[in-house]
Amino acid sequence: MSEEQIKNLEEQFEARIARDEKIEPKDWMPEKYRQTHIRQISQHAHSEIIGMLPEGNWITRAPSLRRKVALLAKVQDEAGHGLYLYSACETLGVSREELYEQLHSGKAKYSSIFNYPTITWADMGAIGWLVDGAAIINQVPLCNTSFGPYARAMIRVCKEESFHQRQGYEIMIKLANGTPEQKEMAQDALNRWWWPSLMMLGPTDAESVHTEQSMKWKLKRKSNDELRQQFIDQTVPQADLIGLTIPDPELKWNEEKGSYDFGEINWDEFWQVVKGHGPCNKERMKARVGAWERGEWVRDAAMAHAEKQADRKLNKAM
Amino acid sequence: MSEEQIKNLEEQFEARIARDEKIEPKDWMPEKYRQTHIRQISQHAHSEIIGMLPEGNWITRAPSLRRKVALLAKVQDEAGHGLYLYSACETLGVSREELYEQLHSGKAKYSSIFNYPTITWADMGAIGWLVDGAAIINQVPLCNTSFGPYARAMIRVCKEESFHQRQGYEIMIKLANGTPEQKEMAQDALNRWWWPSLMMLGPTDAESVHTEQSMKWKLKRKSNDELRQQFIDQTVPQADLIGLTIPDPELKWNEEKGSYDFGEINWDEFWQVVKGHGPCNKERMKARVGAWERGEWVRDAAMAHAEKQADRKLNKAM
Amino acid sequence: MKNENLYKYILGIADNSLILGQRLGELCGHGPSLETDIACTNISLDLFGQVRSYYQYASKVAGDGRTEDDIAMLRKEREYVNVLLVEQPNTDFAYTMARQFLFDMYHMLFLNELQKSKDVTLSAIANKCIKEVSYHLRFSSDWIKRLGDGTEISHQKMQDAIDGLWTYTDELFHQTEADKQMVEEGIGVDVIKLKETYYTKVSELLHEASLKTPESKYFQKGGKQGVHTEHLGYLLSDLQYMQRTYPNMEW
Amino acid sequence: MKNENLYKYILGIADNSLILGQRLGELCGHGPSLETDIACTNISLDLFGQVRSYYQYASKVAGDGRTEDDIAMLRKEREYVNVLLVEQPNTDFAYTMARQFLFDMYHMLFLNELQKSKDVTLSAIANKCIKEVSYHLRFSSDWIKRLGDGTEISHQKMQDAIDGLWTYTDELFHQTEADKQMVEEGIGVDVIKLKETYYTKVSELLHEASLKTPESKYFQKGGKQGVHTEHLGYLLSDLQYMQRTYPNMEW
Repeated sequence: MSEEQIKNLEEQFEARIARDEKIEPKDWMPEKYRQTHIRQISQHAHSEIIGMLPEGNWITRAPSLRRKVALLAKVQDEAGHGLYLYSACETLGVSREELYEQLHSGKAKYSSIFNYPTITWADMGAIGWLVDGAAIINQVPLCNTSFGPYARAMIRVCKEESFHQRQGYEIMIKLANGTPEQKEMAQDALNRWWWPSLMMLGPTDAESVHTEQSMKWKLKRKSNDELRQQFIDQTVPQADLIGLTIPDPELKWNEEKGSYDFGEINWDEFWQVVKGHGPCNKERMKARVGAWERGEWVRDAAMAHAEKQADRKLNKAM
Repeated sequence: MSEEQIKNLEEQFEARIARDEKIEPKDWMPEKYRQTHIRQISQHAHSEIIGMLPEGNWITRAPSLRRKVALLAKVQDEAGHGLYLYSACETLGVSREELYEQLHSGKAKYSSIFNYPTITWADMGAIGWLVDGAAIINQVPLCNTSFGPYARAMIRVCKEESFHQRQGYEIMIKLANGTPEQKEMAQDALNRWWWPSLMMLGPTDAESVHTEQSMKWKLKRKSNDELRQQFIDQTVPQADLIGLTIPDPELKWNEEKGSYDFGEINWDEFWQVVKGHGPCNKERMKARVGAWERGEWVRDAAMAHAEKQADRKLNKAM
Repeated sequence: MKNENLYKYILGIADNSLILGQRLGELCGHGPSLETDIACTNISLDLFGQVRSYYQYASKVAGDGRTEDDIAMLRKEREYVNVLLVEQPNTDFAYTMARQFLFDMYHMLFLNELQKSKDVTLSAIANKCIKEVSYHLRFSSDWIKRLGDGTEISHQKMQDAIDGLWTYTDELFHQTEADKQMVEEGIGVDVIKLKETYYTKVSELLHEASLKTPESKYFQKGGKQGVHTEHLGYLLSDLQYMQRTYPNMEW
Repeated sequence: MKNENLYKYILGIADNSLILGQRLGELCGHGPSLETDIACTNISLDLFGQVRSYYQYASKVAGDGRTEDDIAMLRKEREYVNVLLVEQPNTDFAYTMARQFLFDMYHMLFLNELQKSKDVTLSAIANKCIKEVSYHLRFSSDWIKRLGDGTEISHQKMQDAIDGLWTYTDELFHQTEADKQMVEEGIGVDVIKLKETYYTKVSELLHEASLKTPESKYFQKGGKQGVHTEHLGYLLSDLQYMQRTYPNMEW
């Protein structure tokens, strides 16, 4: 193809996106679009998979059968999200094995929030309420993103996530209205998860890269700081409602701008965790890589069996 | 050596034993004596080592710090017994590795009692009281056995065992005098450990092999049935004293013979466990073999390091 | 308790699902593939759903104010009456699948009969569960075949798992006094009658999977009397942790 | 509580020994050789002995009727204030020995100072413990050298263990508010002053063992504030099992 032809295609492509048409896997797309989407969708898929671990940590210790069932269902949903996000990613011409390899080698990232430990039951509430809450704010705009498979996956994901978020908040309500010990547990979880949740909305706009391009492709609709403000404005009243205190002495309603002012985020901690030195980065990777390695003989066997079955069918047919 | 010379030596050997002289490792001894002792001493050593497992199972869950310390000390003692019994055995010209190999391959036996699971804390009491109690009855006569290293080891072992036995009985006293739940726990442990403890004294005399030879070599002083009777007569009053019931409806004081009559032992169960099909035979072997295999690189490293150190010394000296 | 045998009978069923569900729950996020993770979590979820139905009924039968959670999480180690099979650890994926298959096959036959129970609640629960369990059985059977007839390594591992767990199968067909009473009253399932079919069907599938049916005639028992393997205690200390540490609270 | 800082200070010392002792207790009968089994059990035993002295003292200081066992076994997960280092799992023998060494070296320097405490009870405990701990340190140091300077495999495993656990060393030298108060009163040890000596001595031994001293400057913290790794919860569910399940009983 000549340079001009490519330019032409690119212009048509951008025009389609501008008209809110969906790009489908078989459509022509610029290589950068493909790569950006592989990166973002797989990062999202990895986050779902790694995200199973901190919550999975409390399945065996859930305090009631009802909560255990709900937690199992939630973790199963996350595995499901992972599954169809990987599928969406595969439509861009990358294999699941390659994506895993990127995760296991540390090349691919996942959401840093999952590098914090879940140390009490209340963390199950806080994760649902805050982490899924922040995730939804990140993800709702993606339901209208330009790449069809990703947009459709996000519609389903967001629906389930908001169910999870309500479920998490409901755990917090129960604790906050419970015994003093339970209330303390809830407050402690909020204290530990609040700041990392704010970090989930990404670095400040000043530090953020790729934003302009992402806006054009509808991978992003609002800036990180806007999303963060939205999250705070939405969450603070929820905390107030159940009598929990946001652990930020500088948090204050700003009548003029119609939203909350808040304190300085510890960006050193943010970057330490992103770079692989958070409290659980190593544990998480060890768990995933370990599962993958321990599972190798199982996957090999499944493959071998499928081949044998195919051969047998073929032999019968001949 | 001529046959006559050997016969001569054998006669002198038997005479020495008859005079209650001790046989020492460097003394001449009949091959059968050597083999019998290797078998019995190593079996005893293995029992100490395997015996660490059922009790080790409750170290992390001991109900008080005092009990935890006592349990750790007891298990450590058992390891110590294992250590000097293996040493006694090694004086007969067999290496520790060979002995382990016999254990791990299933060729060597160990006391069947350790193939029962420890499922409540009261089992720590029952093991001390009953299992160590039966062991002492088996072992006290061995303090006068003919083979010097074994006899000396047994003196030390018996002293510690009787401490363990008192400690176990003391656990039972505390439980029996405790809450109804604790008393029930103690009774339940007695119910489960009573019959296997009777089996520890070995098959009935009718089924027992090697006895005559063992008597001559002072490896045995009384028959299994005599030892069993002694154990029962000693233990029943101890149970009575703390208000626990021996789980044998046929148990009855026999005024005439001055000892207890008791019910039929389930010898099918005995042989099933001896043959490797008890509740925990596989678990115990898996634990030991697993530890040994996982430890191989450690032992290799220790050896390699020792060689390097020796070389360095030598080089320095030259 | 007015109907103690029925209460005991319900626990005898429910505890199996509770403990097996708990074991599967340990694996969440640690399986050999995302698909097996989802399936195992799903089976665990089904089992806990069943468990809730049973314990809610048991709570009603007991009528002493104990809730489903009290029954599930506040008994002593000697009061759990699950079979030894389901408490065996997740040694590796072959063990996990063999344990599942050996239980699912029984579970399927059992529920099929329980549907005919005179007790309408049990019959209704059985009716609801059987669809789920037939999926479990299909899933575990498929893996027995895949691993049995996969690679040399997987064949060996699966044979080891079947051999290792075989000793716990016979107990599935033991009857407690409560069981016998319930059979007599037309409420319980006469498990003895299921035994032959069970071993035939298991053998058939093992054969299809190129695996040998173990010949050992030595079996372990005790679970139904609350005499468990040493594995159960540790499982319970996690299962009960929250209820024990924070008693009498709502979650 | 009249002397809350002292109480907290004692727990800060005792919890380290408690949790490390518990970890070592898990290994009993599962070590690479009989000799190491005996040694690890012995170290565990020493640590629990120390723990009893500290908690008995803490019980006296608290003066609210809580016994040594209540303090050891009936706190919530967020109330244990051990450093993260000691709760790390027994991944393999290299990790076990590396954890031991990295703690023993600190423990030794710490007790050496604690002997000079104005608090006569703490000073006496330190005096008693230091002999035990110097044996622990000799034992763990020897194994660092054996494994570091043994085979290629053992060298790699030991280096991995040191690298993996390094991130938990810095926390040993953090001070809580209670710590600072106790230092001011001449009761507590100013751990910050031990830091340089610690890293020098550790580096020297690693060098002697042909191992590299890690250069990473990223460290984990939180244990002293009761924010632990996910490993601690499971350890506690076993540690507390009996006290939680059978409350208010004598054993």
